[in-house]
Amino acid sequence: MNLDLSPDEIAFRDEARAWLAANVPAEPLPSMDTPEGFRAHQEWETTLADARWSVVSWPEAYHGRGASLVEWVIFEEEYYRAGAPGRVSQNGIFLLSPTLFEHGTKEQQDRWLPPMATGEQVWAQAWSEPEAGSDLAALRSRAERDDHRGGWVLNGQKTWSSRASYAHWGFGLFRSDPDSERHRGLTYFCFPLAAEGVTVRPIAQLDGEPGFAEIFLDDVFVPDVDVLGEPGQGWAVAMSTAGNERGLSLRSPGRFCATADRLVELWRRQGAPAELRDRVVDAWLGAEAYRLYTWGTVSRLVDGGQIGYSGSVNKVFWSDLDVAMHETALDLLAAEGEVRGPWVDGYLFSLSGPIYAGTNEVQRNVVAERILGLPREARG
Amino acid sequence: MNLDLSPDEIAFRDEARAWLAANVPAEPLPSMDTPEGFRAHQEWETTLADARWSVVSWPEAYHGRGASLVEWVIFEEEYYRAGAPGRVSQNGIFLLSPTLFEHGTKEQQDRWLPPMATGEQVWAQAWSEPEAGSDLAALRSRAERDDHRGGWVLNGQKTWSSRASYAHWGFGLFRSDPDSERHRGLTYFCFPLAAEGVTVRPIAQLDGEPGFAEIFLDDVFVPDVDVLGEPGQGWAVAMSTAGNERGLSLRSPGRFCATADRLVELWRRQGAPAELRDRVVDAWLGAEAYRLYTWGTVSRLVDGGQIGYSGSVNKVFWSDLDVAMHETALDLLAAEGEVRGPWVDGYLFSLSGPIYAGTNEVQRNVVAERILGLPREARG
Amino acid sequence: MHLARTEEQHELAGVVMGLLDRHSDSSAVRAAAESGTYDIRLWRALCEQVGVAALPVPEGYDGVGASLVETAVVLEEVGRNLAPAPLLASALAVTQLLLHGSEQERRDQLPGLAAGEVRPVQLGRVVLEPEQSTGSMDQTMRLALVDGAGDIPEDTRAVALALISALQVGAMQRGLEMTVAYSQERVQFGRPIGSFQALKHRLAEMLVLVEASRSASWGAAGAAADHVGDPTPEREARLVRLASVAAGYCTEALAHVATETVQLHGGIAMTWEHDAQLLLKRAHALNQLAGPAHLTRSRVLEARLI
Amino acid sequence: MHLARTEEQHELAGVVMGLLDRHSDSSAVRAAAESGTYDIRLWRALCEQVGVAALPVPEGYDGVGASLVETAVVLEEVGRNLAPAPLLASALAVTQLLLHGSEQERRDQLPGLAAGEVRPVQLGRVVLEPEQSTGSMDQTMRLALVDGAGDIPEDTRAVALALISALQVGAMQRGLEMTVAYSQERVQFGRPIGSFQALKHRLAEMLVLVEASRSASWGAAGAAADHVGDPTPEREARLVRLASVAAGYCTEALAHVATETVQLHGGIAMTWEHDAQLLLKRAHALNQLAGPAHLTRSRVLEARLI
Repeated sequence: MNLDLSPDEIAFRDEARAWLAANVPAEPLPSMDTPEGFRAHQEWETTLADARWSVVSWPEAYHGRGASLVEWVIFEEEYYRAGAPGRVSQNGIFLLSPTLFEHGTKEQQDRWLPPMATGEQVWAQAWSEPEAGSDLAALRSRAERDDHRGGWVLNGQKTWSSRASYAHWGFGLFRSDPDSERHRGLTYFCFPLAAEGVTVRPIAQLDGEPGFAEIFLDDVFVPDVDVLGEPGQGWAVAMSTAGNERGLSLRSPGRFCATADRLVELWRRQGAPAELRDRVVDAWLGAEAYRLYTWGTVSRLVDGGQIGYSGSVNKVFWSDLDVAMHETALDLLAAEGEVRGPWVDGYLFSLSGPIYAGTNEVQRNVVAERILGLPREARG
Repeated sequence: MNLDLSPDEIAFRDEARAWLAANVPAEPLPSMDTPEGFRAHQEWETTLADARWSVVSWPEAYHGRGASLVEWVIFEEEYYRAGAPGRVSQNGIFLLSPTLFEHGTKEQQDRWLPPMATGEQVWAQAWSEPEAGSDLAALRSRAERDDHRGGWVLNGQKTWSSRASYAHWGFGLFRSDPDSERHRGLTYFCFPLAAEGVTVRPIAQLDGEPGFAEIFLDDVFVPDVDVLGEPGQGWAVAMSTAGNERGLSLRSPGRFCATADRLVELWRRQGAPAELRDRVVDAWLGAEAYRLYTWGTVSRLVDGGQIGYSGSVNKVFWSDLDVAMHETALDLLAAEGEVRGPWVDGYLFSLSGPIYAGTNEVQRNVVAERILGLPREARG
Repeated sequence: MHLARTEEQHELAGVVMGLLDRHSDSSAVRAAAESGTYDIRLWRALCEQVGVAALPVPEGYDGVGASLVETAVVLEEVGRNLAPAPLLASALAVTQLLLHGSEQERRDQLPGLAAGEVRPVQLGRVVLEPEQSTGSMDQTMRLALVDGAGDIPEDTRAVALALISALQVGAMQRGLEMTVAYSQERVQFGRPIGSFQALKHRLAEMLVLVEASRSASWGAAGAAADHVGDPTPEREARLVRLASVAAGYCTEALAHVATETVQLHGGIAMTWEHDAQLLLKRAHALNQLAGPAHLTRSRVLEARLI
Repeated sequence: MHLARTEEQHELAGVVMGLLDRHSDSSAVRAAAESGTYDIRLWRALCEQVGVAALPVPEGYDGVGASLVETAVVLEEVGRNLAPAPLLASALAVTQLLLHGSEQERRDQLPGLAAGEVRPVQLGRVVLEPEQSTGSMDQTMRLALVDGAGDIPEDTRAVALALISALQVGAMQRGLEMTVAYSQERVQFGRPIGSFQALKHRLAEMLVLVEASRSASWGAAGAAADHVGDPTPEREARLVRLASVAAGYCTEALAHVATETVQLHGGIAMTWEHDAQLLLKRAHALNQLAGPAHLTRSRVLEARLI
């Protein structure tokens, strides 16, 4: 066990902290689910990129700093502690980019990574379909070969695509072999949301803002250069980085520690009611424990270990914690909690935590079967 | 809604209350899982029976008072409020007697009910088997026909039989048709635990006392007069009264209200710590809600309704509540809770609540499938 | 001792359910919520066809002379439908007059209330059916937050808790029904998700909570009816006790049921179009009205119930 | 920043596990528990073959000069085995001398402790390894309850919490392993019960708690080792913080894991013969040592951690 940061890490942390203190907007940006908020968040990404803070773990050639995993976690902690804006580019930089680094061609990397790093191009995921939510392998959207034009023609419907209403590119899996079933015969495609045949229909979310969208694809042509990895290998391509440690599977603890701190503040401001004391302390304990758990995972990775299925443990941990913290906040606010405000918005958002990026039910199956070795259930 | 008792009910309640106040032993009896405690509890049953309080809902001919369902619940509330001893005869009077009233011959009723009411004969259940716990229909103990002697020969092993070490008679299901499977071909038998071929082996429970026993049957002969209901119809016979309202499926709320009251007292004695306040109030609220729920069920039954599967709701409700109350008590006791005492004993006992008489897992399946109509699971 | 509905109360529930099915489907609820007022057409139908506002008003004041139990029966259905109907405020105004109004005030005001007049009513820091509602998370109930807590007699407050618990039980029932239906339709991994045991057990827990809450709420409604019908200190004490039990139990139960409704629906519950969000917000508003769980627990101690 | 065991620490854990497997099976644990003292043969083996008592004692006092992290590694295995070994008391006596003893006291006492001498140590109202133990629910740890809470420096107390959390994590690990194994073997309704999804999800929750507790405990052990190795106010502050996190988190987690272990085993867990009862009682004793959940939470506030 070594609880100290190295001198280099301390220097990195101090630099990040100083820059954030000087640059984080004093007022929160408008919600990134609104058109003006989306633009404001894009601009913030540009500000970050100009100082090389938007993608610290990427190579320097692509606006990064080649930061180590430990540095990345440090940066994330500082970022949330500073109260910096949410990352509008998160689907691109956390979900897509690991796949792009591993399976993309040099041409694709050069074309897509720089505008992703600067916030100029925002990427939307096109994973879920109406009948394929938890069961992603049930997807039906299809890709037909067009040898004549040298590419593929996409048809189908995708849903739960965050901020696709405003984003520029989509990425997702399509069934390229019509006779295939489940995980086989899928191909990973990237496509501009402005392409001919693409229709994006916003879905108003809990708070009424169009945070999600459905994407309808009607004979959308995608050239071969926009296929990621080998055709037919889409599932393997997507899964190879599904547990990528810098992506969602290692959700950085900074966000939850910051929420816990705000909750403690709120509790004091409300007169420190004894009856809610334990729940407030629990929130703090949970966030600290999550932080240590993350550091434990990082240490294992640094030692050459694999993240394996512990991303599922992580997911269950942080999403349940986030809901509990927001519920406590609303109870503290009592009648005020009925009025719209940051805690109410945060609460509605927290409820999506156990659902998206693999529901907690699916994650618990993964933990039970892959980590504990319990028998699989018949799943058709 | 009518929240008042009728004048007759008030008179009944007052009579019970007065008798209990005058007769409940000042000191708790020794544990009924010990030989001397068992005897003391038997004597208490005799005292109850002498004043016709041991089986208030039975006909007068069998030591009862022909009490209504409402009166029965009133009696139970008074009984626990008075801190009266546990019922050593409960398996007989709550589990077996409803079946005996419905399916027993007049001869069987006359022979078995009176000594059951007086505590002279204590009955032990012989339901579970080592490989048939939650899945009762998997039982293997068998009964072979002996036409010559006019009866059946029992062989096999039963387990989790409460207090069988001291009891006089056993009752349970045996497979009388060797070619049958699951629920079919079973017969309901009663047999003296002193019969030739019966061996009772005590199982020490959590606290080290032999509260349970295994019953081994080795060529035990049971005459036809000791078969309850038709041979081969055992499952139907047992199930017809499995949800009997005066049995375990309507566990009377008195016990839990009394525990909640003791918990509140303990909380005050420990200085009313604010951090445990909500859990203490929750216990009280839960017990009161359970009491109202029971009254709701009783009212439905009085109106001619069926208890149906709400016994399962009941079971989940009271057993979870009982564990929560005892956990809170141990937290209140802090280090003292480590020392053996009534709360520690109660805690260990409460843990068996979610397990026995149909585990809460099985009960939740019943609620989901029979009440909510969700699809059954493949169960082999 | 009889904690069950009468035949007539069953019928009343059926009539109200039918009326709400016709007049207050999801789009009507949404339209009213966006209008910034309650659903005026629906309220008129409820008053004219069922006389819901007149139910708790004695016949001598142009009312029906039923009891608050009947009001609670209707509120349970209103809660289940999530209907934007001002029955809670209406019944509380009537209660306040019956318990604490002068004969003159009753004569002046009860006939109008029986006919469906709606006026602001303050409960703690929240005003029901205010002149001007402040933006609240729930838009199917009109609420405003004010600075000072209004002064309200203990027994009126207890009646309020009893009636709110009827709305809470209705909302829970809706959450449970919605989730059971969804879990039977939704197929994932080749099976309806309602066949997965983990989900079944969570639905079973929801049912336990709904059933227990309903008994608690019925008990409180009975005690409210008894006391308002013929106030005595003994009846008031029983009302305060049973209303505290109902508020304490139903508040926790509804919070759990509403959250589970959202979680078990998955992504679809995260959308504006789906009624799960209406339920979640209604649950939140009702629980703030009853007081969050820890405040309902404070009340048990303050009222020296234990 | 490195929250992981070294290769040597992994090996140490393996050696201790092997030794416990050989010397401390269920019947040995029970025999010692009934003897009214710790398992003297086992303790001798642990001291002579692994030097567990000497681990935290500096070389200058006849010790091994390892750190408290190594002690925590051993405690996790001892916790997993439920072994009646007095390592916690032994390590706390060493800690107290290192942090607050005079040089003379160290010279006099550390060599004996390094060789395996065991003495009573008081923590709050509980005495570990007392001359005379009072009847406690758990019989695999020797405890006595005394009237006055002993006076104990803040940093020693924090080390105690860190080390107790290692025992707690070990106990949780045992509960999880026991339950997973049982659920794979036990067949009901024609299937191993571990294939029922509701059960799988409960086991998954247990794993989440065990893993999170382990990280918290390792952090606390690291902080304890740093501070005891070279005490400074900064190190003490970090130790108090991380030990409070470990105690707060592990206490709740162990209570849950132990209860689930009993519940998921069903009737068999209700018997004396099955080790589930040993685990339940050990869990209870450890949580009383760390302080019940609400007291560990008080400490977070008292220490002004938030």
